[in-house]
Amino acid sequence: ADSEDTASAGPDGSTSAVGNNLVTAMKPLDAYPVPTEKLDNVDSVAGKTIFYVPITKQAPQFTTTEKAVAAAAETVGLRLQVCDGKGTPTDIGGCISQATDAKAAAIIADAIPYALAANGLDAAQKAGIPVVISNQVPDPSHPASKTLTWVQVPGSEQQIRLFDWIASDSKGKANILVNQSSDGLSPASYVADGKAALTKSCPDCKLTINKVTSSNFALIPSSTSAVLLKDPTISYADAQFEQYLQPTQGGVQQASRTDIKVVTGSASLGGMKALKSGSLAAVTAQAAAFQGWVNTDAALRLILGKPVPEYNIPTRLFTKDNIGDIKLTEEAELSGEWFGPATFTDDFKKLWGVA
Amino acid sequence: MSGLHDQDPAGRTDLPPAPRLAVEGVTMTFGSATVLRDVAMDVRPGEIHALIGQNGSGKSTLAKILTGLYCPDAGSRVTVDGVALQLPIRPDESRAAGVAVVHQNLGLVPDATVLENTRLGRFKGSRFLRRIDWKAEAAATQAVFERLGPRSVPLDTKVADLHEDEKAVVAIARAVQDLEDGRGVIIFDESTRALGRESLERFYALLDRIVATGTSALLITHRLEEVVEAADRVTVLRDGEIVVAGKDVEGMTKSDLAHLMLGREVEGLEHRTAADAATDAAPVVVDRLTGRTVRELSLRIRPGEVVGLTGLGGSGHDDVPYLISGVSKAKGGTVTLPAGQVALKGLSPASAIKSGIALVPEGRESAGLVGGMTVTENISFPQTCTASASGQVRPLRSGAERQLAADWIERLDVRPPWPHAVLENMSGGNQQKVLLAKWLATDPALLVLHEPTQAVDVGARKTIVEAVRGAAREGRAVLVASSDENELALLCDRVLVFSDGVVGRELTGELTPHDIVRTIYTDSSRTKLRERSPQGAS
Amino acid sequence: MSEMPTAAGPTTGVTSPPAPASAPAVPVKHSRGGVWFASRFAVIGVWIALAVLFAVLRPDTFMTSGSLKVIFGSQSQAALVFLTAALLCTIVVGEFVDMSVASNFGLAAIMLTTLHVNHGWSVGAAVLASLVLSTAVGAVNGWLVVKVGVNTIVVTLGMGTFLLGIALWVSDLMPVSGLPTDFKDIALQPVAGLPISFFYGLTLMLGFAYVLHFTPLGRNMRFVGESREVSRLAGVRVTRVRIGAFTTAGLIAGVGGVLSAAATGGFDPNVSQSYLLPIFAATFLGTAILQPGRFNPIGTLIAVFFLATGVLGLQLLGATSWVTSVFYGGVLVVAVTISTVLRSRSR
Amino acid sequence: MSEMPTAAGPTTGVTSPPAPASAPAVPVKHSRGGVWFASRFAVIGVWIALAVLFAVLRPDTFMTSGSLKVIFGSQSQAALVFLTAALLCTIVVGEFVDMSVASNFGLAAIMLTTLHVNHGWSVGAAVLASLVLSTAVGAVNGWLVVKVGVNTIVVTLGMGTFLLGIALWVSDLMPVSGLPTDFKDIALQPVAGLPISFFYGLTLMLGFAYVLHFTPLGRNMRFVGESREVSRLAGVRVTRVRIGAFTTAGLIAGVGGVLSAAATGGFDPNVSQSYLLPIFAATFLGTAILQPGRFNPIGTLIAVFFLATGVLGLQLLGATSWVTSVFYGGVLVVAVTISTVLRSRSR
Ligand SMILES: Nc1ncnc2c1ncn2[C@@H]1O[C@H](COP(=O)(O)OP(=O)(O)OP(=O)(O)O)[C@@H](O)[C@H]1O
Ligand SMILES: Nc1ncnc2c1ncn2[C@@H]1O[C@H](COP(=O)(O)OP(=O)(O)OP(=O)(O)O)[C@@H](O)[C@H]1O
Ligand SMILES: [Mg+2]
Ligand SMILES: [Mg+2]
Repeated sequence: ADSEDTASAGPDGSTSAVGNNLVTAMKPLDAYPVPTEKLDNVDSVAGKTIFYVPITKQAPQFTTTEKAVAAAAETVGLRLQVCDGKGTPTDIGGCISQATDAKAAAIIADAIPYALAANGLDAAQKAGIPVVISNQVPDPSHPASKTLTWVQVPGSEQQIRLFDWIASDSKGKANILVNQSSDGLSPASYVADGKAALTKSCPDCKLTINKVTSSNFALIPSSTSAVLLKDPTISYADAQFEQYLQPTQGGVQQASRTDIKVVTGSASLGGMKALKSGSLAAVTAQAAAFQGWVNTDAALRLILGKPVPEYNIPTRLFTKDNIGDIKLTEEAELSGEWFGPATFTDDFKKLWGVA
Repeated sequence: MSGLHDQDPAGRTDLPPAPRLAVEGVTMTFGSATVLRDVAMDVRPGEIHALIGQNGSGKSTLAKILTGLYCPDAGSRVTVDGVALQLPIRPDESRAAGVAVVHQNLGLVPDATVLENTRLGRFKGSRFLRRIDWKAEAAATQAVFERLGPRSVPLDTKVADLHEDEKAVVAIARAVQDLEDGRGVIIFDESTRALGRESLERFYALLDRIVATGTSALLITHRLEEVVEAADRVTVLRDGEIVVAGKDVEGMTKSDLAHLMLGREVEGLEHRTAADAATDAAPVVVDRLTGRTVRELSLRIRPGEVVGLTGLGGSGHDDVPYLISGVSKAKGGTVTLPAGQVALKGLSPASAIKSGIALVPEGRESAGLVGGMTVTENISFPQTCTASASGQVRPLRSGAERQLAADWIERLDVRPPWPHAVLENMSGGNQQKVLLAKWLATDPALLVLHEPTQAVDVGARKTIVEAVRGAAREGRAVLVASSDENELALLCDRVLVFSDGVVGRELTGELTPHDIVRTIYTDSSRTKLRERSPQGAS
Repeated sequence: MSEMPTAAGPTTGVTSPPAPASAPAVPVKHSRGGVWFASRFAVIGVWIALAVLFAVLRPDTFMTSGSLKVIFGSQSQAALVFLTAALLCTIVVGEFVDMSVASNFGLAAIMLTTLHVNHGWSVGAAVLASLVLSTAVGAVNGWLVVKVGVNTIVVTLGMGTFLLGIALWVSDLMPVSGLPTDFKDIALQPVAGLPISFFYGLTLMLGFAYVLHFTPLGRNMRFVGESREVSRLAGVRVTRVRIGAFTTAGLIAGVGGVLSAAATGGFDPNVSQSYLLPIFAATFLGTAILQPGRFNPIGTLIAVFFLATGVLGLQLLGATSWVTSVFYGGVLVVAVTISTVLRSRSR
Repeated sequence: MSEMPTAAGPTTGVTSPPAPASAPAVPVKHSRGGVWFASRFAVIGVWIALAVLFAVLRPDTFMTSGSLKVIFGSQSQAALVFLTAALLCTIVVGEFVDMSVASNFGLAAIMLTTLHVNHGWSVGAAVLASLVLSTAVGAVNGWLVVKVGVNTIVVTLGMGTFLLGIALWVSDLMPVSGLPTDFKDIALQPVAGLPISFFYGLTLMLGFAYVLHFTPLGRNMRFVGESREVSRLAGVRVTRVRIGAFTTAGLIAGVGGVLSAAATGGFDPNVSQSYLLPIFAATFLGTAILQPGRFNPIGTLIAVFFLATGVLGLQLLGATSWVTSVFYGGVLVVAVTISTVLRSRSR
């Protein structure tokens, strides 16, 4: 991609509002937003077991979170039990009931739509086991309660950041293709929020949505290029999640549209490297490691019957301008230093009085 | 042979009015080809009725119609014991009506037990649990075998482990178990093709016992001597049309039958011209060939000589072809050919072929030819497949191939004479010719054949015999392993008779089927297959 | 040329033993030496060994009633049992593996849920409809394969993909849920500490085994699997048996789908394909158990729980997902290879 | 009992034709009637009709060089061509479908990328290593199936799952990328407006067809596929041919993997499995083209592009993913069914 002239549009004041957003979006945090309410007699949970159930272990993001949860759990003497949802309702249901049977202290369900394991999750809560659902938009029919909390993730924010960048990068006249995941409801709502913001920040920008699903990877390239054929003016392609990145690129490539800039959200190390190598124009990432600690914190608060605060998982926009500032190693990814000072682990420990 | 004489002719004195089986106006069309044209025949109670005809004349088709495997064209009528079966005949209906078939290759599952094979399709489940009562099944089976005579077959052995004629017994037992004595008709479609003389005699002893009760038999076979010796009446099919229906066999000779089948004289079949080969050429020498049963077999075959190997089943004569051609592993021994000496231990088929040994195996479907390929591809295969590593990817010379195939089609009078015909659409007899052509085309120094004329009609048999003898005349050494004494008598200059693994006797000079059989069963002699009863012939 | 994947290698040489799929149901003659024994029970031995190993490594977690529940009571095992049973239906009559069972399973689950949730059918009606549907699918498969003579893979693979599409359509690509919670009891009602669906599966497989080994129907099925021609000549209604097998396969898949929809309260149309590999793995691993070289229900059942044990143990040991794949693949190849070698020895 | 999936169903109805794997390679006696013609070229006709239809419905988008590029030049088609070729290798020698090709393909792609990106190997060395690896995998498959006599599905399915695990392990579950951009030219270098990988695929399939029909090797392969015993007696080294087929399949899959890694600059280990169904679909659809009832390279090649055309067209019409699944499944069943019926007529 030849984007010398269209570097981050912060400096030239044309789209200043957006520009400022971008500048902040690309900056690392001064400090991670660790909750402030202290948490007492955490040591009472020592020896208990919490379950971490990612929808599938075959996505790197969850591996990072898992490691973080493991580290967090260890600090308070919780035993961690990981169960792979394998993406199928029966396996997820199995994991949940496994946790229920094992009288788990809490269940952290990552990226699992409540609908996918409704019975299991209901049963778990009825058994008094608190459930933390992260990486999902709260399901109105299952509001937060004493036994259920939703850890909001900045899915919408990431989408908005990406669109902001595209808006400024295209000087306000982008035509964007979004390969929107149709696995669950949350992805759609993220894109919807992004779109709402885009229409404000960039009235002339155009948005095309192409629904893709992980069950049909093989079809993503051709559906992508089909859209590109239909609308040759498309200049940006956004693979909503990193797992759709390569099929999306394949689609762009086979439509032989070298001019299109590809971006992706929820990027992990792989996406970062791709950005560095120039095959991506911009990515957003969310602090998966921090999220692990937040999930644990939420779990602890539910276990101890304390109110759960509003968490805020940081996200950061990376382009070729700031990708150089970070270390592209697994350690760096795990420590969370991509997003700001990686001191939140100690903050949490203090918070829990185990430091 | 017991069972031949202990029958009472009185059993068949009263003839029921209705024929056991009556077929009228049966026409069968496959797509465009009409295979049976207005066929009408009848089988009387208690008779053995032979149905003969050339390969592809429609015998099997008729049998398949009677058992409901094929549905004949409209207007066909089939009645059993006076009761008309409505078409299409359903297999179970025809069975209920009393039509039983013993299939070409006996239709047994080798790896299932005798009991399972016999009772297949007739298992009874208990009332509620639908559980098979094995005791009852075994009892029922035992009863059938008792009806069939003294020889007992162990019910829980695998059919694979049975002797050839025991297998036949099982197949027959399955067929007859539904027929109560004195009713029904059993159809044998080339069921006897694989039986050696001894087994054949047992078979007819058994069959005689069955028809003695009044049950009838429709016998499809290519062994005319079976017809002459055992059948009461004969019906001849030619190209799907009846030539003669229900003619008394009494007094007919094989050549009469052959004439009826082919519509022309087949002369010279019986009489053999002695080998007139150049004896100065070096002979093919087999030295101390040893296999599983065969022990230390040594023999020399002059070029132009046809040597026969025979013996009782399991005597080892039918292992020799496969041992010599490296198909099954020999323990030791050598063959000396013009090309040089070949060690048989660890000999691979490839190197055997290279050194001039060609094997025409038994069982063209399994080991001989590939049904899905064309005649050309099959005939030229031994040449095409042994290309050098580099030659493997050089283009085939299709012109030459077609020439070769057309050549042999013409020489062996293969019908239909299309080089591009797909093999499985040809009749067994013609397939057999193609198989022979395939190996003659390799111009071997030693030609080894196993049951070369099994289940082919007299016409095809004549062609094949002449081709083999012609090959010998061209200076090849020929080895024929066979359990068919007629075949041996037609082909061979001398016959080696095996008894458990070694050559017991050697027959030379004018060979007659009679001598051969007598030497095979030194004790027994070649008895007539069956005493024809006066009524059956009337 | 039968399409049935004989569980043992192809029989080449003239002298080589007949395809083992036809090993006699009645005890065979060759002496039951240690090898004979091993070829039947090796995998079960490994299973126990594995369990012991995990118990030693993770006494506090693995040695709990909880993990027993996970291995035997989990919904994914229940689903696998039904799916493998459906697969066996057609395999034993000599058809090639029915690749549509997974999608058929998924379709039934989706149908049930959408009919009830989005179209307001009563649960009973919805259940009935989805069962009828998946049975019909099986019948269509059978009709195409048996009557029309289309290749089995083509029919079932095509049908599978087709049904996946339909499932995605009716559910609008989204996971659906919202079945009444009390309905889940038909699957989750605990009996002797395990959800009832475990006992459904157990009964299904035992019944299947009984039919195969002790009833005329089963005997006929085996023979049809061995040789259609022979069976037909012997008067078995081959066509009926085969179409029946396909139809039953559809029904069983449907029941499985209904049960897991009930258990989870909904279903995700996107995922049914992901069951294919585990089903195959379990079914073929089953050929290394109890009746080596033969597809047999009990062996398959054991295989399902064997694999579940391994996966759970590995998860308790904290293995990542790739280890599970390696385990699945490795076990399948190694176990069947060993049993093949042993069997050829014991002949 | 051959494990080969004969492309048409077992000959069931009594009057039904002989097993179609044995359909005449060369036109036979029966006059080449319209039916005969139809059974060979129907699908091609439908393909053209489909193209025309889309062209009429979407003149502005479908009638563009762009869509031609998508249909013929896309990397996923290139991948499919290589994968189907690998599949055909073993099918033509009478083995059951090799279920490990997809994972083997993925493994090669991942290996290449990780060796270069994470372990700093030179691209050349990495390519070589991954090709050697996937060829070795093929050889192991062959050894297990042919020498040890383990069932083909078990070996290849197990191996496939195993390799998937390995690929996930080496890539740490992550999509890997970062191959030098100029390296992508070996796959994307445009030739006559299409990426060179299209011509690789074309050459591969044409070469395959040539070998199969015009060389002794191909003749041997087909005979071995039809009957191992006949081939053995004719002096063919059957084991060698069969193991060779497996090994070649591995190599071809590896090359395909390397090319698609080169094209995308990396690979995602999770997607390789998603190729399985499309491969099967194309390969079996190929049996309805040119040589009805027979697996044939050209037919398969056409099938790949046929499916691509349909999918693209539907997507241009704005169909969502469920439509494409329905199309895939529907076309497969309908096309093969029709050609089966026509074939049995034409005898
Ligand atoms: N499945 C079939 N499709 C088309 N034609 C067939 C079929 N089976 C047999 N025929 C035709 O029927 C004719 C008679 O076949 P049939 O098997 O009855 O011969 P036959 O009398 O049994 O020969 P043989 O003595 O060798 O057994 C053949 O010429 C063949 O053309
Ligand atoms: N599928 C088929 N299509 C066309 N003709 C066929 C077909 N099958 C058999 N035939 C014809 O049937 C005749 C032979 O019939 P069949 O197959 O019964 O062999 P056969 O006569 O039984 O040989 P044998 O008696 O040696 O076993 C041949 O003329 C052949 O052309
Ligand atoms: Mg016949
Ligand atoms: Mg015949």
